[in-house]
Amino acid sequence: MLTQPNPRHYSADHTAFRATVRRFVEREILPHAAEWDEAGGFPRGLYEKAAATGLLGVGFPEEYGGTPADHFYRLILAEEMGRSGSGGTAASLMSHTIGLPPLVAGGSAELNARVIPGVLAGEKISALAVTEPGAGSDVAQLATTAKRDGDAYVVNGSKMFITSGLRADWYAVAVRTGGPGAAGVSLLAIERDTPGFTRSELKKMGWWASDTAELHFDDCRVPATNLIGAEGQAFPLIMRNFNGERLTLAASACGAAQACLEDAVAWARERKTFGQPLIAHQVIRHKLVDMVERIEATRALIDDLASRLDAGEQPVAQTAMAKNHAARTMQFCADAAVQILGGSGYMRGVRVERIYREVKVMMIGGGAEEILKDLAARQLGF
Amino acid sequence: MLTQPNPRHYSADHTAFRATVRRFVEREILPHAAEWDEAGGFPRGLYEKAAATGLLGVGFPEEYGGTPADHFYRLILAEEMGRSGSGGTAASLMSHTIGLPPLVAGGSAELNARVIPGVLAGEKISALAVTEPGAGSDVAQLATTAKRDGDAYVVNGSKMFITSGLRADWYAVAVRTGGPGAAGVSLLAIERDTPGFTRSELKKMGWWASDTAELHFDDCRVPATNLIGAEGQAFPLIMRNFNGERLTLAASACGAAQACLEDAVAWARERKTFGQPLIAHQVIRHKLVDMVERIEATRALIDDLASRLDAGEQPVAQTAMAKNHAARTMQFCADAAVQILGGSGYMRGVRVERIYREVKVMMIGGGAEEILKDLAARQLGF
Amino acid sequence: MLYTQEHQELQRSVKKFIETEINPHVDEWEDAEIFPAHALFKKMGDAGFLGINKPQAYGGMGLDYSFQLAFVEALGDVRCGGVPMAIGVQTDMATPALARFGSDELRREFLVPTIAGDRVCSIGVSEPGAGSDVASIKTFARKDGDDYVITGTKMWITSGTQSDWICLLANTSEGAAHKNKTLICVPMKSKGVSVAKKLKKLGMWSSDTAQLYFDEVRVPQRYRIGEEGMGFTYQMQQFQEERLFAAAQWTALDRILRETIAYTKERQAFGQSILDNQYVHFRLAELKTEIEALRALVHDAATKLVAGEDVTMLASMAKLKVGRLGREVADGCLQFWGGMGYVWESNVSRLFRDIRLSSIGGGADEVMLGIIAKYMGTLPRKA
Amino acid sequence: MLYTQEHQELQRSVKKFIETEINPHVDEWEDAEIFPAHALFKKMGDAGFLGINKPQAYGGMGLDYSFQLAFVEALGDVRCGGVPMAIGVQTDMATPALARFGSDELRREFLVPTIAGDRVCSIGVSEPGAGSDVASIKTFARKDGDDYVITGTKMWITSGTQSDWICLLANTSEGAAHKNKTLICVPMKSKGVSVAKKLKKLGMWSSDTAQLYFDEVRVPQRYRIGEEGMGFTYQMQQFQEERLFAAAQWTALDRILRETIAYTKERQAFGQSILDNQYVHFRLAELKTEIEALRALVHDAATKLVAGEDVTMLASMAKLKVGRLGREVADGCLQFWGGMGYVWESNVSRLFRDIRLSSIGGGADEVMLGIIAKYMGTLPRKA
Repeated sequence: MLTQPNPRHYSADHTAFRATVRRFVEREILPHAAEWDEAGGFPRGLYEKAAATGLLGVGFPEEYGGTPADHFYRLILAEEMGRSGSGGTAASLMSHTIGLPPLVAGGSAELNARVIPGVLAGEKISALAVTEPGAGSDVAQLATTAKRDGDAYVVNGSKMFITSGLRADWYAVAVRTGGPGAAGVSLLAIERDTPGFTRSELKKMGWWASDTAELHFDDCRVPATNLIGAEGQAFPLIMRNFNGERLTLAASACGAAQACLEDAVAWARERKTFGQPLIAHQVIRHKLVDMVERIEATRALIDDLASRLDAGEQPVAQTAMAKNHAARTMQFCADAAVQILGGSGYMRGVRVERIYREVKVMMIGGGAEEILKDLAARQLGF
Repeated sequence: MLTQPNPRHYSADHTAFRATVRRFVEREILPHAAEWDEAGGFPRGLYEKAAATGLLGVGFPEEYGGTPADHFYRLILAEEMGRSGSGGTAASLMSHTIGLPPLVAGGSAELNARVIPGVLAGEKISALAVTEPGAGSDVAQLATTAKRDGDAYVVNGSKMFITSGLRADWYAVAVRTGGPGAAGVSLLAIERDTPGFTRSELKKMGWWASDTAELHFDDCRVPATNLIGAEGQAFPLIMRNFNGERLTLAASACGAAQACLEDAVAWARERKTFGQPLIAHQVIRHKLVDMVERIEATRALIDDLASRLDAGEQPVAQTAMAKNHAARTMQFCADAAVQILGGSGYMRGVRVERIYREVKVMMIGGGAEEILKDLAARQLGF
Repeated sequence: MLYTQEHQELQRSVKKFIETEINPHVDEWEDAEIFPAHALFKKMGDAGFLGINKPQAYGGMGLDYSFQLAFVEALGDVRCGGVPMAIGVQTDMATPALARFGSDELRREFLVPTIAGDRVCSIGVSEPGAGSDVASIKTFARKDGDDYVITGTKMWITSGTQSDWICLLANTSEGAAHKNKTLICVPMKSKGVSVAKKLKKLGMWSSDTAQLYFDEVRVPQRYRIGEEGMGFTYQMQQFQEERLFAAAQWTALDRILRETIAYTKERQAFGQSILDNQYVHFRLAELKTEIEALRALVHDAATKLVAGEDVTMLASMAKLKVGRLGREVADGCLQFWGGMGYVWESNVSRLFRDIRLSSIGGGADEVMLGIIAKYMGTLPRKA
Repeated sequence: MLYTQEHQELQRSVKKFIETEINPHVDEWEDAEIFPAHALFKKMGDAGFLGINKPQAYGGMGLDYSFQLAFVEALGDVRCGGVPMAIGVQTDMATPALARFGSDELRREFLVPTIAGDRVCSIGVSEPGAGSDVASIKTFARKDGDDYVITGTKMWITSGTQSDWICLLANTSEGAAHKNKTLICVPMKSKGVSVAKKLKKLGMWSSDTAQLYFDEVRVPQRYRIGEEGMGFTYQMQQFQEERLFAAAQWTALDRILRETIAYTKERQAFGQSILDNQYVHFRLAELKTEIEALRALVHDAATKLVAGEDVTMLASMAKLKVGRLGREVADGCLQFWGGMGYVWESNVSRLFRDIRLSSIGGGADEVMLGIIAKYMGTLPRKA
């Protein structure tokens, strides 16, 4: 239905990988997506299955069990996961894609060897913990403190909206080790069973299958060797991590938009009103074309971005705009699909209903739309 | 300010060609654009200058004086012409890009040798004449007749909204040689001084510098050797031509959008209100980012399309959607730019004022938005 | 429409009722995916809220529609969409035709207890195969002696698991789709009525929605509202109130807007309140502008309804606009709450889920557009 | 607001005037980029159209604002935006403050001939460096004996090349920007007044727009409207009528919508009328819905203005909405006319060019948003 991937970007290997991911999603996720959403979680065994299929290691170094890959593999993975229309499952299953990069970039060999291989094998779960109840996107203001005490840091504070926050084994936690502002921020790898570290569940509008939590640190002692990178040097790590996350979010939003299109087309073909199938109505056909047009433009923008990243460019503004663009496309397509499905689109258990509730997390998480516009404006010199 | 062209698509030769076109626009068009628009035309000598710079032959066969080129050269040409913000000048100057392709595809060697070289040399002007007063986009309904009489066709009827319609030397005219419907349509090359062929000027909202005309054929005798392709076979030629035109229109709309962005940024930096430059206002900065985001997505979509065309694909639906997408982007940017420039943006002589009046021709010409959605829906199997 | 002191007093008492009797329980009802309609409606009936513009002879207040609108607008204070929707079914969707065209006997039997809050009612129009396409419903009521015997399925029935009776639209003859339908009051305890399933929805959780199954359900013909064959006409007329009810929920949008202003004023980021960001207060001003336009449109329609005009086109326009604007306001406001807006319990997240129904239920946007086009004289004949 | 028979009669006579005295000449005036304001306004004055809600003592009809609104709405029949705009300057932009606060003597000298149509007036607020930012104007009127001596530049002055006097806002002292301004009636023939240039515009061609230059222009202080230092306040009040005038041009949108329906009904393509395409009649229904919402908003504001309320916020909202909706309607309709809509002489192409000014002139959208935010209490203090 949609155009095929552009051969200038996508090789046969990419295509084969896409088929692998799609098969995984269709066999292991889609049949359970509604049930897991209502249940508020998915079986932990899914991590090992994903690892066995080769999905968790994509883009990570071989020495830790990963498979180095260009950006298009990451795009494909995120897009196909997004097509599942179970953003909650995808977000928790892939939370290591935001939890591990700071370690890869800044962690000591010893620390990384302890943390990364288990995660990529699907045995351990990794999470990233930056956002705080009082600070939102404003990293420079974060208030969780880590005070050096002998060979450990003593951590106090809270983290908010943490994906995989309930079940993760390793948390990359942004803490304040120094003075105010960005220069006082460090990252610590914290294990789940650290005394004084507790978690409480958050109920969300969507992503029900994802275990999102508020984290509480009460005099937690963390070995100083768990410091990721040098003290006070975490801000650039976190910012770079955000850029990677935004690319992933953009691709998965694009995938979710495609899922909406597929379901809307299928329904419009089947459903009859006023004596003819919905798809025979001109405004429905035009709406479907509007969906395709937006998806195609978003896909082209993301492909462009990935090829630039592969070429070594650092297009921060473009990344921010691509995430905004993709989230808007997802929003448009989710709204259109629910409208085309009508009452059925409002019923739980239906993929587009789930996606509709997942739109706003895409427009808020990883940097809210307005924050990203501010960022892009600065980057573009406005 | 904007990201550089993606190196995966654009070679050093492309870049050099872009610089050539841009220089031509900046020296030969921009300084006169407002004046030509008010005067309702540009000097005929501009065709020869453009030919001498190598702009007219891009994408045409060498045997007729052209320079074969991939689709990116055509994109660059259209985009940079669009950046002039003088759509009228660009449309007439480049009217051979819709007037000649049917000849290249279907004309006899003898006919082509008579027509094409002079046009590519800038000595003669070529126009396409399909649309009629009563038929609009509905080619299958066209009513201009060409009745065979000995070694000539006798042509009667009218054509509407013909770019370069007043000054062209050669017109590729769609006529009905057979029965009703698409199968009765043929194309004839008609010379301007054919007895019975008259032209009347049309005044338009924009594109003032372009000579747009209504054509009248009153018992015009046209040699049968001027038939382009076989009798009754013109419909596919015309449709293919439309696809080429749409790509060009998309690129030039994208160029016009960039011109709006540039002028809006420059004005926002310079203009002070309420004690600070406009660009310091958050909503202005966000609006500029919105413009960039749309331009980037459109540009990526067009690049994607061109690379597919170079690979031999025939993405008709994507072409239609790209044209719609680009026209919307131009509309958004023209509106935003006039808004940012305020009263000054409403004044004639200002580039964004001109572009604002040129938006609708981009959304109507080459297939109106809704017609293209109908087309895309059919192509996508909806 | 300029509200008088009487209108304002009515709104004050409704709002006070909401604060004490509804809002403290909303979270609990939302979790339960149902609210206790009988208990709540009895209290509302006692307060006189369920028959404001219904005839005094049947327990109503006998006021004009402007007072009913004032009441409906006050419901915007309820911290969810489900409870107001069920109230609206009781007052503006299932009972206007009965009040207008029902026989005296029928009104005593069904309208009086409904206004008193002793009975909960539903409206039965939509079917699985005919959501917005009312003319094509399949439920049939055949005559047998003095009875109707009804068979069919009804879909998306608000309060369907707990209502006492349903105002049912059924075909009572073959023939032209606009002239073969009849509205009938059907007690839900009648033999053969069953709840096929309770539907789980994106939003409107506090309201129970059901699919109902009617299998040879026998009711006396005197339960018919007005004349046989006039059901389609009555229902079209009744839709005016239904659509104005939906549109009057602009007050819920306005409430969320106010809550958003309060939140963004308090919340700090990057050294200033979120509200101080120009895009935030500008965007909120844009949304407020559209809310005011919707309010003015609703009041204009209500003024004309009171003056006796047919306001089908204006009511359909207002219904269309509340659905689209509702999504925009919910989305725009939630965005400014960030993660706090995305958590399940937040009011703005609830509005986001609840309001999505407005463009689907009670005639989808596309149906409204068809009606508006028809009134504009632009609808093709065959479409 | 429900119009009475009197309102409708007024509208009928205005529309008849337009058909005989204005529309036949519009194309010619558009080409000339000016219309004969003196000749036309004299006829309008004779008909009583220039002082509908002005005091009878000065030649007006002394009716309430609802009649003025009815008049302004009837102007939507004029086949261009430029002439109504100039009329609006005469009736709703340059004279409300004079009528309200001017001395008896001043009103006899300036208001009477303006209502009679013997004099054409302009409103002088904007400046090259202060478009929407009224507080920061630089034109200064210093006192010299019994005179003011005025120096400065005014920009975007409607009828500026042919008006007889201008209602000028000038600083008359240093100090707080909201308390140092004064409105002064300045005869355009005064020594030192010159037309710096006639501006060529995207649209509104039939209306001449000028940049004016005031070089030591001497006028008696008795030409001051009301109290010195109150000019900013008077002008803000006067803006209410200006904005409602702009918003009342929804009737021009409605006219184009009707013309588009007629055209698309007649025009055939692909075997059916263009109107029969679902996207066409649906889109027109959407646009009509928004036009009705705007109409209701304008009438709501007018009702409240007549009732004595401050309608600055509602009028600003209506002004914001007419600019944005106007662009949408012009764009959407032109699209359905295709090439025929793009030709210069078409009414829809003229609306497309003319209406773009609505979001810029009389306070840009962003200024309206600032005002609305201020009334909502959401504007940051320092902004």
